[in-house]
Parts: sequence; C-alpha cells; structure tokens
Amino acid sequence: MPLITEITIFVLAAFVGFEVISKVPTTLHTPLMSQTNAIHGIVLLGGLIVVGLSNFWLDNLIGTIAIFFGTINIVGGFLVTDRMLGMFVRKPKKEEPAEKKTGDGEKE
Amino acid sequence: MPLITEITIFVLAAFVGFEVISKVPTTLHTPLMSQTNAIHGIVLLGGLIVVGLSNFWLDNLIGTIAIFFGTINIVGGFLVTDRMLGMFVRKPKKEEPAEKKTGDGEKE
Amino acid sequence: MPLVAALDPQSAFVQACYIVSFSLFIIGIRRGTHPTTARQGNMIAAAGMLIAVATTLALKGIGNWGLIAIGLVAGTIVGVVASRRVQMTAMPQMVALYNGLGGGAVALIAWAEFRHDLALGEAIPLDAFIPTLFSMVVGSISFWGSNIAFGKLQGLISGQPMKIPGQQVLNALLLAGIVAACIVLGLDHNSGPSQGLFIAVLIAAAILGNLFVLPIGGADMPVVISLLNAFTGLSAAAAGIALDNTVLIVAGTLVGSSGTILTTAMATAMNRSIGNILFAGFGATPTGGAATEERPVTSIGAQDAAIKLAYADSVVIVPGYGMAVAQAQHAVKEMADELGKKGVNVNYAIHPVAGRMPGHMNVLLAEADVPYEKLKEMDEVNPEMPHTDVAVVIGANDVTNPAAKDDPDSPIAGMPIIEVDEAQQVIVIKRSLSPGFAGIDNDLFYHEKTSMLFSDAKQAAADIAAEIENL
Amino acid sequence: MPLVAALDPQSAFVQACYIVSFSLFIIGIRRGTHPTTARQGNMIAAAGMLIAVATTLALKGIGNWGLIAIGLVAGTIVGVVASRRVQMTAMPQMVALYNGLGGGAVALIAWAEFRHDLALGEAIPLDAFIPTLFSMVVGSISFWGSNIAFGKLQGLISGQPMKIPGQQVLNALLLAGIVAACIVLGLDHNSGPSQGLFIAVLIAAAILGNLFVLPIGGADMPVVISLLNAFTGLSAAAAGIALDNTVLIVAGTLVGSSGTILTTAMATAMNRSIGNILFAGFGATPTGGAATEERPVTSIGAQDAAIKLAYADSVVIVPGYGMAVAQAQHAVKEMADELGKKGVNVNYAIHPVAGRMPGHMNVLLAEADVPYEKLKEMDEVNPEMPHTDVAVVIGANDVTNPAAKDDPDSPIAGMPIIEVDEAQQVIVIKRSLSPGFAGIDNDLFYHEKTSMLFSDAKQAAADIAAEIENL
Ligand SMILES: NC(=O)c1ccc[n+]([C@@H]2O[C@H](COP(=O)([O-])OP(=O)(O)OC[C@H]3O[C@@H](n4cnc5c(N)ncnc54)[C@H](OP(=O)(O)O)[C@@H]3O)[C@@H](O)[C@H]2O)c1
Ligand SMILES: NC(=O)c1ccc[n+]([C@@H]2O[C@H](COP(=O)([O-])OP(=O)(O)OC[C@H]3O[C@@H](n4cnc5c(N)ncnc54)[C@H](OP(=O)(O)O)[C@@H]3O)[C@@H](O)[C@H]2O)c1
Repeated sequence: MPLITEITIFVLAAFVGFEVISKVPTTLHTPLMSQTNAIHGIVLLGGLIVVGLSNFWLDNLIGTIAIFFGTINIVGGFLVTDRMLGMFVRKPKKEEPAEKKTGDGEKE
Repeated sequence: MPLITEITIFVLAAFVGFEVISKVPTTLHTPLMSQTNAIHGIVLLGGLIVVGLSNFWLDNLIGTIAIFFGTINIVGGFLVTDRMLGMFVRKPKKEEPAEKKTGDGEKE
Repeated sequence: MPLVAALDPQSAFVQACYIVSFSLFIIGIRRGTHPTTARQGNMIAAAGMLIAVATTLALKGIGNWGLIAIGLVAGTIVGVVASRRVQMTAMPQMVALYNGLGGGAVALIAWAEFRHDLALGEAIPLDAFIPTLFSMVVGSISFWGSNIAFGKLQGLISGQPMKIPGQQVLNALLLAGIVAACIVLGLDHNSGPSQGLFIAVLIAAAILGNLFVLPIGGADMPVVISLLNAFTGLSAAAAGIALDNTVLIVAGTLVGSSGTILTTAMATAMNRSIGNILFAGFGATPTGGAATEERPVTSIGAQDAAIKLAYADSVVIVPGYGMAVAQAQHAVKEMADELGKKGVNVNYAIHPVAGRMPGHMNVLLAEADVPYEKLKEMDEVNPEMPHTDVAVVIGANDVTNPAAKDDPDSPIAGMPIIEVDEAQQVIVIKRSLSPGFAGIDNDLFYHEKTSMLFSDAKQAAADIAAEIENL
Repeated sequence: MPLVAALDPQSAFVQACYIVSFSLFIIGIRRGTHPTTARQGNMIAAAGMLIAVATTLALKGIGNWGLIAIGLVAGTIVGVVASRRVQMTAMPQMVALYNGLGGGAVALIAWAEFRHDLALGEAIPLDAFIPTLFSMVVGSISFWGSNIAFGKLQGLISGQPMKIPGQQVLNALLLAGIVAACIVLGLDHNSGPSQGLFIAVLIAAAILGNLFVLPIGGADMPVVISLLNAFTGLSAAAAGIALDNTVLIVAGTLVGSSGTILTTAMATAMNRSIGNILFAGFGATPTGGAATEERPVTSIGAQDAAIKLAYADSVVIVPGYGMAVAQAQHAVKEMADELGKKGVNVNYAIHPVAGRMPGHMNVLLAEADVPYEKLKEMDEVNPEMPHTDVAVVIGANDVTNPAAKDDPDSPIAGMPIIEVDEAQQVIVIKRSLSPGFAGIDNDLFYHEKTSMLFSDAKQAAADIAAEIENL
C-alpha cells in the first residue's frame, strides 16, 4: 500500500479517535486508559508475523517476547477493564449489596 | 487503488461523519444542509477530469454541464450558508440593528 | 493557460492535497457545531474546496480549458446571483434545487465515465464499473426527486400527494428492472456492455425519482430532501471510488452521513417512521378547508392583544410555519422590541420541527436580528410555561397541539410539543381555524384561556407593535 | 495445525476482516461513553481483537506454531492472573506496566522487521524504513519510561524527582543523537544500514526513556503515563505503516488520540501546561513534613463528627487521594449507608483530578457499590454547596484548597476546586496537617467552620459509622 494511502487512513482514524474519545466522561477515563492499553496490544499481530515467518533464533526470540507482551496487554487489559466496568453496573443478583443500597440510595 | 482500500476510507469517513454531524445542534441544521450541499459540489472534480481529458463533443457536453452544476453547488452553497450564518452572529458595525437590540435584549 | 503544473493523479503530492482538502471539510463541519464558530467553519470548508479544485486543475493532461472556463464562470455567476437573491424563507426550495444539481452532476459524470471506459475498448474492471452504475442510478433518482421536491415547495407543482393506483407496485417493479439491467451490464463488463441499456437505466432511474417523490405531500418535502441529500452524498462517494479519488470518497461520505442523521432526527422529532413518511402519503399540505368549526372560540383584536401583552411580565413567542409563509419575522422582532421597551421579558420557544426544515425558525429569527440567547429550546422552555403570563403562537399549529400528549389515537400522538396550554394565557395568531401540516384539529384554539387573533401573521404583528407603542 | 487457511495478507478478505476489526474497536470505545453501555463496549472491542488475531493466524506462510503458542499461552496466563489479583487502588501502576509492555512489543517488532529487511539483502524502501525507525525509538522510550513510572507508583523507586545537573541539556543531546543516527541509517537504506548503529539507537532511546521520566515527581506519573500511552499508540500506528497493516494503523491511532486527549484533559484540570509537568520537577510526592503549623485548628473526634453528620439534612462527601491510599472506599460507603438510615441525604463530589488518575475516585467508589447517580461532578455540586449542611473531606487536599480561587500566586491558582468552604460546616479527615500533591498549605484547615479529624481515612470512616449506629 502506498505510504500516502496509509497516511490518509491515519488522518481519518485520528479524526475518529478525537471525536469519539472526547465524548468519554471523566468518570470513565480510568477504564478508558486500560481499554486503550488492551487495544494497543494489537501489536501482537506484528509479533505473530515475525515469528510465523522467521526461522532464525534471534528473530524467534524477539518475536516470541513481543507475542508474550502483546498477549498480556490484550488479555489483562480487557479483563481488568471488564472488572472495573462491572463495578459501575448495578448487581441485582447479589443480595447483600442490594440490601445496602437502600441505606444510601433510597432514603432521600 | 484497490477497492478494499477505498472501502476502508469510506468506513472511516462514515464514522467521522456520524460523530461530527451528530454534534451539530438543531438550530444550525438548515445551514448544515446548505453547507453539505456545497460540499457535495466536489463532484465538480469528476467533471473537470471528464472535460479535461476528453475530445468528443458528447463527453464535452456532459462534462461541461456537470462542471456548471457542480460550480453552482459550490459557489451558491457556500455563499448562502455564509449569509445564513452571518445572521447568527451579532453585527456590531451596523448602527441600526444594534440600536434595536436594546429594546429586545437588554431590558430584562 | 499559464499555470499548468501537470501532476500525476496518483502522486503523493496530489494525494496529500486531497488529504488537506478533506481534513478542512471535516474541521469546517466540526466548527459548525456552534453559531459563533460556524461561519468560520464554512470558510474553512470552502478553502478545502478551493484546494481540491486547484489540485485537480493542475493534473497532468487536463486540457479543454475553454469549456472548463465556461462551466466554472457560468456556474459561479449563477451561484453568486442565486445566493444573493434567495429569500431566507425560500431556503427549503434552495436546498432542494442545489441537491438536485449535485445528483445530476454525479449521474452525468457516471455516464461520461462509462463512455470513457467503453472507448478504451478493454474489459471494464468491475470494481470501477459497479460504483459507476450505482452513482448513475442514485444520482439520477436524486436529481429528479429533488426537482420535484423543489417544484412542490415553490408551488410549481401541487403540494398534494399525487397517487396513482398501484403506485408502490410500480415503483418496486421499476427498481427491480433497474437492478436487473445493472446486473446484465455488469455481466457484460468485459465484452462491451451496451450503451443503449445504460441510457435506458438512466431514464428508468429518472422516472423512479419522479414517481418516488410525487406521491409524498408537500409538507413532508424537507424529510425527502434530506434523504435525497444522503443519496447524493453516497453517489458522490461511489463516483469517487470509480475515479480513485479520495477527496470525493470522503466528502461524499460526509454528506451521506449528514443526510442520514438529519432525516432520522426529523422523523424522530415528528414521532413518525421514515417509512411512514415516504410511503403513507400523509403530508398533505392543508387545503384550507376548516375542520369542526361548531365549537365556540374567543376572538380578539390587535388592540386587546397589545394590552394583554404590554401588561404581562413574561411573554413567550412560539413561531411556526405561518410566520415563515407570511415572512413575519421582522414584524415579530419589532413587536418584541416594543414589548421590551415596556419592560416585558420576551423569549422565543423553538420547536425542533416548527416550520418546514430543521432549524427553519432559527434562521428566520436570526435574519431579523433576534439575539441567539433569546431562542429557547423546547426542553428548556416547557418547565417555564406555568410561570409565563402570555404565550403568543404565531403561525404555529401542530407543534402546540395538546392532542399529541392527550389523545393516543391522534396522528401526532407522542410528538413532543411546546406546552403553551400550561401558560396563564394564550394568544394564537393565524388566518383561520384550518389545520396545519398534520391536517388535524387543534383543541388549543377552543381552550378557555386561548384568544384567537385571525389575521395574517405579518399584519398582526405589525398591528400589535403599533398598538403597544400607542399605549 | 489443523486449521491453516493460508490467506494472502493483501487479499480483499483479509482487509475486510481488518475493517470489521477496527470498526469494532471504534464502536467499542464509542459505547464507553456511558457506564451502562461501557462494559458491552469493552466486549465489542475484545471481539474486534479476536477477529484481528484469528485473521493474522490464518495468513499464508505463518508457521512456528510452537513458539506462537508459547507466547500466547504464557501471555494469557499472566494476563488473567494479573487482572484477577490487581487491587483497584493499584490501577495507575497496572496501566503503566501494560503501557510499557505495549511499547516494548512495538520496539521489538521494529527490530525484527529491520532484521528481516536486512536479511532480504535489498534496498529497504524508505516508506517502510522511516516508520520502522520511528516505532523502534518511540516504543523503546515508552517501554522504559512506563517502567520507571510503574516503579515510582509502586514505591520501588523513590517518588522524588531525581535531578541530575544539566538534565535537560543531556536529554536534548541524547534526542539529537538519536535523530542524527536515524538519519544516517536512513541515508544508508539501500546499501545495508548498520545493525550495530540500529542497536545503539535502541539503547539510546532506552536511556532517554529513563532520563525523561526519572526527574518527574511520582505524583505527576498519571500525566506521564497518559502521554506515554499516546506514544505507544503512535508507535503502533507507525509499525502498522511499516507492515502495511490497516488495523494496526487505525488501532494505534485511536490509542494515540486517546492518550493525547487524556493528557490534555488532566493538564487542563490541574491548570498546568504539559511542558510544566514534564520539565519542572514539580510533582514531588509530599514528604510528610508539615508546613506552618502555628495557626490554630479545631480538632474533633469520631463521636462529635458522627453527631454533626447524623443531625444534618444534607451531607456531601469529598474523597481524594488519601481515600485511595487508605483503601477507605468500603468504609466510606458504610458510613454513608448509616447516614442514609438516619434520613440524611448523602452525595459524593468528585473533582476531575482527585486521586492520581482521571476517574480514579469513580472507580473506587463504584467498587464499593456506591450508586452512579450519587457521584456528582464539580460543576453540579458547587452551586449546591451553600445549601449543604456538612461537607466531609476524606483524604482530599488540593482539590478543596481555596487558594486556587483566592491567591493568584499559588501554584494551583486557577485550578477549579470543590468549594467546600461554601458549605455550612466542614469536616476534614486526614492524618496530619501536611500538604497534598501540590506541596502547599491549605487555608481550609484553619477556617472557623472546619473541624479536623486527624486519623487514617479508613479507620475514621469506620469509627464514625459505628458511632452513628450507636446514636
Ligand atoms: N421543521 C421540519 O423539519 C419539518 C419537516 C417536515 C414536516 N414538518 C411538520 O411541519 C409541522 C410544523 O408545525 P408548525 O406548528 O410550525 O406549522 P403547522 O402545524 O403546519 O401550522 C402552520 C399554521 O400556520 C398558519 N398560517 C399559514 N400561513 C399563515 C399566515 N400567512 N399568517 C398566519 N398564519 C399562517 C396556518 O393556519 P391558517 O391557514 O389558519 O392561517 C397553519 O395552521 C409539524 O407538523 C411538523 O411535523 C416539519
Ligand atoms: N487525578 C489525576 O488525574 C491526577 C493526576 C496527576 C496529579 N494529580 C494531582 O493530585 C492532586 C489530587 O488532589 P487530592 O485532593 O485528591 O489529593 P492531595 O491533594 O494529594 O491530598 C491527599 C491528602 O490525603 C491525605 N492522606 C494520605 N494518606 C491518607 C490516609 N491513609 N488517610 C487519610 N488521609 C490520607 C494526605 O494528608 P495526610 O498526609 O495529612 O494524611 C494528603 O494531604 C491534585 O493536586 C492533582 O492535581 C491528579
């Protein structure tokens, strides 16, 4: 793909990024940071290509470490974001917190 | 350029479009419509290429009409949008309207 | 021509110019989100256009300067004159006309592109041919549909929905025929597809464009135009794909998104589905024939209205389509000014679909120099209604109809309204008791706190202003 | 391996999968704009990732399955365990560490890519080589910088700014050296650039990453991490350009925009410039040494505090970094519950930079099951302050400091604050009179309507809750 086409894609993606992310409220900035961490784990693809196509030990080593790092990013990032965001959602199944909520929430 | 690359650009542009335009308030929807009218005058480029590169009378005719249409779109569209938007901005230079405004605006 | 640079269309420099150009479009629209920056945004977008055109003119092999100059100069003259002359009240027509021109240009370019590919005598690659066919069909529908819409709005064609029996079936058959012909053309792509068939498709699309819009009522035209605007945008994007031109793709897509969003927004604000608007033949422009006029109404003159208003503390003006028809915005502003001089607090309540275009009232009142902060949105003004002494409804009807809240069977049931019936007193200025766009009676007129001032809106506003001055 | 599809990387199918993948990322982030849809959004983004990875694994020629499996399995195990074990209070460290891993992976891939190009023995095209160099340098800076930030936050390295004389000059020289070496490498691009020089640049970038972050105070780490997050994103995008991989370009750019926006948002909320944060060595973590302790303060015990709170009508809780340190969120929630049982209306006022990360307090309080609607933003809560009976400041300091409004010479002058000094009464819970992150004294503590409760936040909240229950 010619460089200029890739720059076209980059510019459009930057516009999308700025528009979308400026809509995320401060409340959700911490989960956003960990979600974007997970998303840049996409460099894993680079690692897969390096290891997948090479036969020399050094490249294999470099690539495998990259795969390892990228996978931690992706798996850890999405899971931890999910854990955080799960806290923002009411949990109607658990009895105890629902009980507690009455004290704080309903007595206004 | 391969079709799939053009689709990539299309998809990204659609995301940008939806994000940006959903931020425009109803108040400004009429100017927005006429501004987008001006922007799709961009098809003028197609007309320029047709006429610029052809030598057959029918193509020239078709192309020139397209250029004519596209130019009306662009020139008329941007100018009329400007006229409309100019009305939304306070005009401090004109004496008379500034006078009038006192009656309506300042007496609260 | 002195300045012929001869750039290669796929060169990085040309592509970079196109990137700058579409970025300016995006930034321009982005700045359109606020009235204070919108004008600058419009200029930024225009600068983007200038760059795109200049770049294209400098491409290698571009010649035929005479014809290009004729097209550009003639177009500029028409554009400048039209934009100076057009009345603010005629904006809906203007938008329709321009949209049609865009669609027409796309269809013509697609045709020329097809002829060019044919002339090469080689197989036409499908990834250029399909977008060409798409832009030709959609551009042609958009051209004819927009022109009909223009005709209806301008009063050149009756605003009544024109129904032919079996209309929908006919349209469906026509569309199926177009698609089938396109498939045949596509299958022939490497053995010289027939130009005759191509032109037949162009004509069929033109007929479809006409048939599609004719049965829709004049009052629904803004929704139709906005939809056709999306069509034009998409057809331009398809032309961009056929021509390998990024700025065309991006700009067309932006316009496509805009049209889609506005169409949806209007439909939502009217609480109707897009399908209902397009296929139900609902939006008949009122025939003026009055509904059940047996119930008693309180009628009032300009002088009494002036007294009511001048002794109020707070007044809310609710403008509607009638104000646009009567071109009453300046008179209304003057009336408000007179009230201001008497110490009355005057605001305007703008319903999202008051008038016939989104933001219609805002443009008109801005033209009359009403300060932006005085224009209140529905959600902002409704809670204040009970504390409002007088609500003055000027040429509005449906957007104040309490049936939307109270009567679940009403055609406008569920549409949010400006709740003037909550105000202390209501003055309604219109020429008769005839219904508005939705064609239904309005209980507001018969309400005990409502006084009707039967008159043309401009006349009435001027009369009231004069009376207030004389108080 | 059973399922090897062998797709051509530039085939339309692979590209289409990548388009789906990045669209899911965008939609996923888009849904992250509201707490109720954010979790679903996260899953959508994860689905996008799955598609991208699966597509890549099916590419033609991919082999070495053993090593790939090792990397994937080991990474997954570490990722799952880490994400289960990590405390919510340790989020800033976690984000730093992950960011470093991403940067490191990018740098390694750039190195491998370079080796691959070298091995081909041909001229390396500049439009792949320049992005490779960029991603190597920036990825390496991001890796080392993030690790230092992690160390500082985790307490492995002192949070104090470590300054070497001539620091800035050294950094500038290092950067200039890196750029120069990259230019040399680039000029050699068709005669086999030296791998030695490449590795030297990798090392120099590593040193620069260390030197860049070491002199910044521990408390400024969140801003640094966010900036490095933008770096990692951009380096990933550059790697995508080098590898001709659209999903990498788009995903990297999204992360780059996110990092940029968050960095700017934090700097704005602290009313400091990014340059000041990075180069002024300002954010020293407080040493605990108290400021001018001569002025009298009103001290109070848990029992008195409980009485004040229980007999109030409305209470606003203002949490800060101290609540995070003490892990007091559950105790605070319990205290609020007890107050709720007494009929007190309790809300939380969240300052945008309370704590050490944007949204830090929100995550902690959400963990403790505080309902989302109870968390009020600064702009919403400040106008209500005069009608608030008691404001309870729990481990917050700077974000309540009236000097930001009153003293134009204060380092935090102009930073918007939660105006607890407008409330009827104030209770401040912290361990001493020592300053917070900005290292400045807080007049609030000496105000006549303020009572200080000197205690650990968790302990104090638990004590108050117990006392209220006994009332
Ligand atoms: N804004 C949009 O985007 C849009 C788009 C499509 C459809 N619509 C629809 O349009 C309607 C807009 O509601 P609306 O309340 O603004 O208008 P309306 O319901 O159409 O009513 C307009 C009223 O103005 C009166 N009028 C006409 N000419 C007048 C004149 N010269 N002087 C004084 N009064 C005059 C008419 O009554 P008389 O004949 O008795 O004078 C008529 O009842 C809604 O139903 C909406 O759904 C809006
Ligand atoms: N949120 C972000 O994104 C971000 C990023 C970078 C910088 N910052 C900066 O961080 C600051 C945040 O302000 P803030 O008011 O939340 O915090 P702060 O000003 O840093 O004050 C925290 C206070 O908590 C007290 N504390 C510490 N441990 C405690 C414990 N175990 N129990 C009770 N109290 C304890 C400390 O006083 P004692 O030692 O007396 O207990 C300290 O004064 C702002 O200056 C902001 O600019 C924020």
